[in-house]
Amino acid sequence: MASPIGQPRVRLPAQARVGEVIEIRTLISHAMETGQRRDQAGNVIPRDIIKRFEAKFDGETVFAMDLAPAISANPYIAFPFRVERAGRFEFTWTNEAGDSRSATHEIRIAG
Amino acid sequence: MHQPTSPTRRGAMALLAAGVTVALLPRPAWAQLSAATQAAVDRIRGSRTPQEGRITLRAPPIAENGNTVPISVLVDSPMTPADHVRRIYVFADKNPTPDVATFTLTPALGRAQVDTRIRLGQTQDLVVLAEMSDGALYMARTEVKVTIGGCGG
Amino acid sequence: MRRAGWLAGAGALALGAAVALAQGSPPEPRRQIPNPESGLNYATPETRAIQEDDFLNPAFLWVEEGEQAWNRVEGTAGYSCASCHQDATVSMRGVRARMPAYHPRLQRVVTLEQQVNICRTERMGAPALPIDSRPLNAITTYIALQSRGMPVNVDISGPARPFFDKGEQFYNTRRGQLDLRCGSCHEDNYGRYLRADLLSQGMSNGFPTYRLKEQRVISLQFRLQGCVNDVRGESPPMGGEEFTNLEFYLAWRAQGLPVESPSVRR
Amino acid sequence: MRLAIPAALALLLALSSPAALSRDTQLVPFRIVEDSIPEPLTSQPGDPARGREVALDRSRGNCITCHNMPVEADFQGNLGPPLDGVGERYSIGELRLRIVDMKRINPESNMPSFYRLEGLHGVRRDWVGRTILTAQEVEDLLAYLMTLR
Repeated sequence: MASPIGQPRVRLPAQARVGEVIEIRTLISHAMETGQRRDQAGNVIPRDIIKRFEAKFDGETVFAMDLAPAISANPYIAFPFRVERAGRFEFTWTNEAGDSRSATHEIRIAG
Repeated sequence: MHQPTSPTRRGAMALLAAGVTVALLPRPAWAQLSAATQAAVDRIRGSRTPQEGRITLRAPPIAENGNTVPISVLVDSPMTPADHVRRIYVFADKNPTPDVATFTLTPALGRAQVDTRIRLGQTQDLVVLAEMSDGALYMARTEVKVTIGGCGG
Repeated sequence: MRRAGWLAGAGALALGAAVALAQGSPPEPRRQIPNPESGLNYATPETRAIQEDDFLNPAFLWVEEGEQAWNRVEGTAGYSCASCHQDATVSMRGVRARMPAYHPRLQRVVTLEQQVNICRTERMGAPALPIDSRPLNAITTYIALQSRGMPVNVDISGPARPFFDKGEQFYNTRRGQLDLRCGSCHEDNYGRYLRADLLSQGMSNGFPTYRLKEQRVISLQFRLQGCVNDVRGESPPMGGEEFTNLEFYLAWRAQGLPVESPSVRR
Repeated sequence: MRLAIPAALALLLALSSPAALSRDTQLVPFRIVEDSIPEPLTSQPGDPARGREVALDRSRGNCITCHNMPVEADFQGNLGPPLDGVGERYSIGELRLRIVDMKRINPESNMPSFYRLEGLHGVRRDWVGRTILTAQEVEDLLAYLMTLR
């Protein structure tokens, strides 16, 4: 039984110049249980991880990450993006049970 | 802002600071890998031989706690449709399973860089493979010492 | 009704101070470390970098949860925290810096965690949250953030003093199979290495803290349990009198240091 | 009712004290002469190889946590003096007392007493009635320390 995927945090500028490479930083609340830990009663805590992260820009996948249990709890993922036009980002985190959580952000062209 | 006042501590911090912030490639990428990591690398490379270079792998030489180790991988690439980094693979050579992450990149990024935080079970090498759009493979590795706590428990 | 409660509290506080004056409080004790240093100074550059950037600091996930909880009605009385305290960024400013504090009606020292639970059980008609539980750590982290940068300034005078003294006694008592007092590491040996651990002065100004080892926000008393356990001592319960008095003493040791909550520690 | 409590207590004591006593008496007797314990705690001579393991083992001697040691190991502590040459600086009897109970030499020392049961406060349940090291582990450790010259 996978635990609910927690709150995502995303930081990117609201606007950028054409051609500018911005940094997109993301953080999501999740225990990333490895399946190798035991609780106080000695029972194995079942594995429960975010398995995949995807970033889409106007519907097109621009970046993805497949995560293993070796990613720390509350996964932090940062990557660049070259802004060519205004548009809409959609970030999606999916766990091994297939549940997912998304966040969307708009970016404008400065000036 | 934070001014150290303890001389012992200052010496220690200087030692720590000396090794930090530099990009590291301290050992040949083809030094012996654990069997599990070697198998994972072989699956990716097939008949290709990874080359050295182009990858800047940043990780603390000493991780204060192995459960949260910040890492950054930068690959030298123009990131154009004709010439870009397609994938970055990260392995922890001596973790129970070496897989850490696989990143899929596109020219839309403009720069081939990824940052995340990882778990390292013990002092070991971090191994990174970068696959280019023309199929060329690059490899880098760096050692991260994982601290051992003082209290035996 | 609510206002009457506040007034009664304020009255008792004034009375307590007056009594202390009349009796003549014992002189303020001298600190073993007169110019304390934050544990931040004993962290590696990577750990400091995580603390110094509120986006890199995962404790802000707890801050956001705490902010939501602040405004959420819970319990039989139909109140949220905000019902009484309105805007936390105004009303909670400075609260973390002066906690733990003497509670006149309960006639003992209470921690921030305990004060939240007093509000919940007495005002909101909501159940107390377990000490060091995620929902409680979220609320205290959110409250503590409002005091960030303010100097720790607890009041150990008057009726609070006996509780301070008990905390000091706990601090200085050798315990466990390893027979160590808190100060064995954090006064006698800070700046030295215990295996890979650079011993800090054990200052509490950064709690609640995001601990890299646990990969979550922890409360101070959770950390205290770890320390006692590490010297092979039998730890008192979190939220109990012994750790509460110790937390009060520790706050005084850190007097003047800026509140760093939520800090990041190994 | 009032009577029942002491009775229960007495029963509890009767049940628990023999166990506690027998553990206590597991401490082998030793004689302190000035600042040393001249005679070994056990009849079996100490084994330096096993002693080295004791010194490095986190759950036993864990010497390396506080002392720099002449071994290949990352992250050696520096709360206490380095152990290199310790076998030259002290006689084995002097080292024996320092490991058994350093506080007999310096009550303010932060070095744990590795072979002591009395006078401890608030010991964790799983360690009550047990010394940090067994008598044989003390002898093994000493045999190793005497090789550090």
